[in-house]
Amino acid sequence: MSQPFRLNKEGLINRNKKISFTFNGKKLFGYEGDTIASALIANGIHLVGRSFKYHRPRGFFGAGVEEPNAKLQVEFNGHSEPNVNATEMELIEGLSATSQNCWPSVNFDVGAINNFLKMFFPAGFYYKTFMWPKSFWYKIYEPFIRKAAGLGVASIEKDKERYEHKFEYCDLLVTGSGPSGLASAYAAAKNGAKVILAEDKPRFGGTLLTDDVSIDNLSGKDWAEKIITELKSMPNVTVKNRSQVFGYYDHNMLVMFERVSDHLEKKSKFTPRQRLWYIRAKETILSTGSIERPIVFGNNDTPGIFLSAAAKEYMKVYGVLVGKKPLIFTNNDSAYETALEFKKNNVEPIILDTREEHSSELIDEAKSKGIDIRFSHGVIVANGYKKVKSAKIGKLNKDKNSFEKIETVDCDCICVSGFWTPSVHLASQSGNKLKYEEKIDAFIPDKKKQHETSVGSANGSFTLEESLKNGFENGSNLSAKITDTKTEIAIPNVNEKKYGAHDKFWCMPLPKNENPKRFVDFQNDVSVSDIEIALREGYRSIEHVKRYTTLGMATDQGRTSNLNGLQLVSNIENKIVPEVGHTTFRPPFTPITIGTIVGREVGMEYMPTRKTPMHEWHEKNNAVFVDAGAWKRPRYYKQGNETLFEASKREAKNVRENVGICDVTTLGKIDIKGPDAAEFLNRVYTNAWMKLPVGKARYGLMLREDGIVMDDGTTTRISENHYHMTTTTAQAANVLSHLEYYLQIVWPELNVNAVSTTEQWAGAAIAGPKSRDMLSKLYPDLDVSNDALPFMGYKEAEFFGVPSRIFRISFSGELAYEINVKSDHGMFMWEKMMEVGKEFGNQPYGTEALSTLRIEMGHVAGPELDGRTIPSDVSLNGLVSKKKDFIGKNSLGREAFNVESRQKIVGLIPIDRKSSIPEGSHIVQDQNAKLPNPKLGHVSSSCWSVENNNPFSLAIMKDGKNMIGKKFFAVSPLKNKSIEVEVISSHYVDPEGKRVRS
Amino acid sequence: MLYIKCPYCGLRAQKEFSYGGDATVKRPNINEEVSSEDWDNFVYMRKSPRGKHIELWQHIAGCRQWIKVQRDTATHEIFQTAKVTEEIR
Amino acid sequence: MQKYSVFSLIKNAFSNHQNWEVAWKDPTPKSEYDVVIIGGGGHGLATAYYLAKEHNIRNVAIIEKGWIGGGNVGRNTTIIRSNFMYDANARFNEFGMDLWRNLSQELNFNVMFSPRGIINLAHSDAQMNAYARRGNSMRLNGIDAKLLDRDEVKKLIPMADFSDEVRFPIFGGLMQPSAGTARHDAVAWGYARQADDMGVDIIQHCEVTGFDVVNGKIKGIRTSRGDIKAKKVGLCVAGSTNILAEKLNMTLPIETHVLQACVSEPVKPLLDGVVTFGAGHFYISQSDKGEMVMGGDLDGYNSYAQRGNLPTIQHVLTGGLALFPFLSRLKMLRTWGGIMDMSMDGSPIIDKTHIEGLYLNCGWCYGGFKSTPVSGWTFAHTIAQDQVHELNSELRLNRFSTGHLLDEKGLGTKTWIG
Amino acid sequence: MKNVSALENIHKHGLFGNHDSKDEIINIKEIKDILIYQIVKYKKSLISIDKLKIDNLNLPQTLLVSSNVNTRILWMGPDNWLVVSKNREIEKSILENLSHDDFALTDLSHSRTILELEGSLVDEVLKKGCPLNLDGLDEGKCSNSAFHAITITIDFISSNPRKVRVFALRSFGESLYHSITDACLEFGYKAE
Repeated sequence: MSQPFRLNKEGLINRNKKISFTFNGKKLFGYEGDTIASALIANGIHLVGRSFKYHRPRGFFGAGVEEPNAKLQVEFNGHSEPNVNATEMELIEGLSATSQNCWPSVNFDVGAINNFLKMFFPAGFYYKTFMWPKSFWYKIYEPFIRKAAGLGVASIEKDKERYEHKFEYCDLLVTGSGPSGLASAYAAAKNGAKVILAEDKPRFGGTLLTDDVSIDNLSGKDWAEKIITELKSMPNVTVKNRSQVFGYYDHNMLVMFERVSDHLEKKSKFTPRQRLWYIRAKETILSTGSIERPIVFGNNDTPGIFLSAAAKEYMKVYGVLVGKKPLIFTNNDSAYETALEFKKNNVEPIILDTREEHSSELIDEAKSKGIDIRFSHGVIVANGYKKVKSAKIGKLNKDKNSFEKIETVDCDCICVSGFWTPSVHLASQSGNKLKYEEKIDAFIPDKKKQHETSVGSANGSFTLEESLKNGFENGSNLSAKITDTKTEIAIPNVNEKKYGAHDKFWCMPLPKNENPKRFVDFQNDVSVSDIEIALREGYRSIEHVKRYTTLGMATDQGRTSNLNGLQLVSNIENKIVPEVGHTTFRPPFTPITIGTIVGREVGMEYMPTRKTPMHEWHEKNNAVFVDAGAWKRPRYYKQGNETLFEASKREAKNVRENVGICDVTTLGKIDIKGPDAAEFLNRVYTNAWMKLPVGKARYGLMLREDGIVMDDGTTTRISENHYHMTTTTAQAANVLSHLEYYLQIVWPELNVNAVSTTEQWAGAAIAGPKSRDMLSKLYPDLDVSNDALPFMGYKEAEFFGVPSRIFRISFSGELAYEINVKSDHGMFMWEKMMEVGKEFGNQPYGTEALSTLRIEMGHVAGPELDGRTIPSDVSLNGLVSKKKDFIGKNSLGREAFNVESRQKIVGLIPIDRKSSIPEGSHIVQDQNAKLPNPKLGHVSSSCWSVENNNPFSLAIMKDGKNMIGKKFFAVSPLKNKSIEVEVISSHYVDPEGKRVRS
Repeated sequence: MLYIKCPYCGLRAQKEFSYGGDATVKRPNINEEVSSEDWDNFVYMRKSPRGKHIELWQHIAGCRQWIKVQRDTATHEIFQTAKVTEEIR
Repeated sequence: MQKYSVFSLIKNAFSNHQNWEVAWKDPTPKSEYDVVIIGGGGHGLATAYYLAKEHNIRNVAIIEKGWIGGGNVGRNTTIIRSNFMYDANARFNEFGMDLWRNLSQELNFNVMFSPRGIINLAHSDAQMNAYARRGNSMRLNGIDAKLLDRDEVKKLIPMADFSDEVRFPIFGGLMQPSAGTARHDAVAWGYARQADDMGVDIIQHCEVTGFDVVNGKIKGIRTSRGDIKAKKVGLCVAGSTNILAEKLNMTLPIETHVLQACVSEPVKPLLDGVVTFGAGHFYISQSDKGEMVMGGDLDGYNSYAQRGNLPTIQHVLTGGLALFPFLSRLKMLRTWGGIMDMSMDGSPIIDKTHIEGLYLNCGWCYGGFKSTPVSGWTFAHTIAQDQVHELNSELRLNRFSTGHLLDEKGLGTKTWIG
Repeated sequence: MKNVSALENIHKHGLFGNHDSKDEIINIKEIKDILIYQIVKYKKSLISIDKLKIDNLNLPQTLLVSSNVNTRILWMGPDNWLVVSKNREIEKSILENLSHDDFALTDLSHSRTILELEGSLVDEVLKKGCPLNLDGLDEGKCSNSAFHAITITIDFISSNPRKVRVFALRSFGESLYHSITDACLEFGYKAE
């Protein structure tokens, strides 16, 4: 199989290694070092896709990130990926590429009917139609539009690749390894700076790889290689290819995307696919180069039309001809280099130059080589549907608005150059305002905003000499400021061709009665006439033009279209370009895989998992876990075929009848120490703390400053100036931060230290009527009688040889204790409890049983303390001191917090004593009332009361306490349930709290 | 990602901090009479200027100290950081 | 005014689209208006439209610092819903849903309102219960809501992660089937075009530099294009509220924050409605163009920069992959940020102020777009009648001192926590 | 067995990841049975810390570590240190030298998981999840930071060979272990 467009010798590809791949099912081959694009062009394939709106045939236009058309669905490494840029993706063995957005095939695409109806689909047409009849929008129009949406197809398979991150710091980050970038990096490296040099492409050197220049008597390519080799050998330099700096964020944070292994045929199992680098640089050199912009003409989207520099790159880098009968259409000298390159490869180009006849070094050389140059000429319209076959060209009049002569010439490709646009994206992202440079008809960076310094063509310097000088100087000066070392480097001698002035010409006029589409934005099918319509309709701001026409909003983000769009608007609006302004440059510079942005925090690693020291025991004993923030807590311990309901009922019942143990390690614990600890607690909690004796615990309630309950828990006075505070699992971290806030900022006069000891202690609650019996077995030498260890009492004692703390506190409302041992002893404690507790019928219980126990006791928890309730709402106003001040006190006096009808906590039981009331139900007077049906409250927590063997719920209800004894309906329209309920006290079991004191 | 100079630990990635809001809001003194209006202003009212803003951050994955940061809310430029006990001009 | 229809489109096609009229004019400001609306965003434009249409007040100007629709109406993730728990918010937004349903026809501008539903996913029973509370409240308010179990969710979004390798499995979700999306820019343009047609002056590139307040009464405004007298002035500037409030010596219960969003490259349709992840801050829908439109957390510190930082995007997309692992291979195309006026209870403010003739519309937090029509409708009423409508009677400024808060999330005043 | 460390059942010995024919891999081990005390000087205390010694070590300045064979004292924040010691008598040494009126002393011995990493690529591993600037964080320094979403303390024990200890709250132990070893896989690691 021969490659008809492959040159014999040229290029940097490895001709010794053939790589086979398929395109639209056809087996082809290329060489190592090819991109998909270069390999296809070598095989003479140009038609690769269809445009978004009109489904026009599209080929390649560029040779890198600027490519607007050649986006393919590519399958490699066992995965299919949409919208892969064929000009960037390197060829690997077995890759299979297919065309997107076409059906049944790219050659015959039914969607192309749009192209013939395009007169009815101007910019914004969808805003004007599809409105009648109304229902058609939902049923017909929109589904149809949606079906046409999108380019490629996203696979819904889980991605098995690894994506990693890296945080890096450096003195100087250089973005782009063209001449100015290499020079900057080299000079900075010689000054001893820590340098990172990033190159987006696989090969270093940028334009040095394609331009016919020499530096210090070396070819550009050889010089680049020499410098890179030296940089690589320096320990203070990191050199990265296939790495694009795509975002310039605050405080000189730049983000780089490294393609680590997509180009590798075989890679190690744990090598990441792509890597995201967060690079904090002291200084940044933006040597991002420039992108050639096209000249707009009729049917300028036909396959076979290229940017002229891309055509040159295909020859010089890939050894590929984009055509054998090229037309070169230019307004400047740089395209002459492309023409000369064709000539060198024995292909005869015709140059159409919009400028009047004149002379320059390159023009003279082209002339001397006998190249056909036609001045004041340009392409009016390209002919050919799926591939350019010929072009109608015209000789422009003096004003360049009409033609003196029109003819048709045969060609198989058109290489177009409308001069160069500096890549100012990163500078703009940095906050740089940019300024319009008349000389080059483009924006360049203005005064630096952060630490960005643009050099070379990214800064509008288009000669090699200037770029190198620029690079060496800036690299040296910026790094010298950091390293305090300045190594003199002689700026090398340069041999390059001198360019003449370019022509400020960007769009071909149309002859009378001809109206081919002249595209400004290829991928989104935005033509000159679309922009004209937008302006005609009053969408005059450049952002309005962009949004109305979708100019520059495609996946190539308008790299080849933005400036021409601006020119058009400025022409029509009669404004100069800087007055029109530019649209915002936002990261990323090119689309970045979401996997790379996320990195390794995927699947089970989405969030860290916190486990208690007894976790393994729970796992081994059939615990079903529930997520409590990052913690895993046993929800219930499954026996046999038990359901959640059955198991939790069994566990709760056992607590009420015998004794159970529960892992309460996750509750927050904070050690509060210092001479002012009591005063501090007194301010933090709503209740009084000054008189709590040593060895006693107290329940406390904390508010936010807005008066809403923040958290609750018990705090124990361990010694004179030492308190042990507990918090809920959910609020532990917030409470610590909250305490630190007040200690450090609001009351720095208080001599208190607060530190989390949550992880120091493993905690187990022992609850149930037999818990004291069990406790006495656990502590045979300790007096655990009600007198010696009363409710809210505290003791320290050895637990089978390890130190432990015993708190007589209860969440379940039963006689209960909480034992803390140091975490490494947690498993030992738990196993000992299981062993010793056997004779008392001890069983472990999970959070579900715990909920049941607390609900039927009327203890509030998360569902009641939902960030909207104040103490009186949940019957905790008894804990609110009237005498002293505390956090949030002043908010409690507000009108709405004190109205009689405010919602308060109550208990609910179903009249039939059978129907469970779904949580989230609302209480209504009349279940059949017309909507909106006034709500009197909601059901916050429900359980099956194991004490009374019927359902019981807590509800927060308007005027709650006065409703006790009345009947209402608890309705859950979502579950189609309406249950008649009676309002009772929220303390359903043991309302006097005798058990905890027993 | 912002780069915040902790007055105790030096320049650190934003990832180590958590935000605490306007540092110029001053809580009324404890045990002191305060009018409802002043209290509500403390709890709810915010200047939220465009430009220089003095705010609190906590170096939560660091020394756990609350610090003051003077930052431009439009450009994110940080002019000064200080301990909470220090004044920012 | 030219009527838009398929016929006008065909007719114009044959004249090469040379005869389309401007959608709105570009007038020079007059010296005096009955009402000046500051802010040419969705809410301001809608307010002007309803002032003209519902209250026949047509001597109205909209003063916009930049270009109309350039603020949050052009920067949001286009979600429209009324799935609120509090009656005040629910009824307000459900009234808005009715306006949305007829908006394309009413404005003769296709705003592409597309009710493909929103699903809020739950990842624990506790979350299911919280959603049940909200959904039941919606139903009792006459708003559609469905509670989905895991299998029902799976049928709707089979590409979500239902495997065992997931940190927070999906338990179910709350769905509002009638919720959806609309084409955000079209909403601004559609209102602008009709308001302009009824006589409203849309004045772009005109910055308000001050206010003329005499004896507690508004007399006019000062702008970069001269002083303008006005009997009434409505403030409708979202993220810039605090900047203008400062010029009025007012302090408001609002902090200004940036919220970022991003889109992926367009792919063939595979996600129908809007989905929110319940174990983190992430929401997603697929646009009619095929892009995945995604958003989540605030950047988390006061900001007036219409751009944000990558860690927030990373955090949001981490939630995205936890929900939809297939997103991993899609590419993020574009990110942007909008400036949010975060109120201290997360609900908006539409009210009169202590200055006679000055009206306030702000505090929309992340949710302004969905309320565009009803916000304009009620604000127009409040301005025209000099009193709040029943629909915004609980969205008043004094609720912060009375304690009648509308804190849907229960997060209190730390707006940056999201 | 009364003591069960956080990684007792997680830490598996052996070679993992892309270690094939590489000289430079990372050695990982769990440090257990070590005493950890937090020492915080109260705000109002007037005592000078310059002359105080614990196990013959000074209380170090910002981001520094004082160390001897048994004990390492890490600066954690202003007037806040972490004493990490194999010396069973360390509490006694602390109590002899620091008064309760001036200092809050808290036993945190069981509250941390500690991983020790050794090898020339250790920094490369840390950089995968930790936003710290490691330049200049050489032997004798320490810092708090985060690794992915886990708050950590890093004790830079030695520069040559590079050896660090990473501390995290005990309950995060498994996740930290997973994250760190996962970050090592690209290079290969040996769990001792």
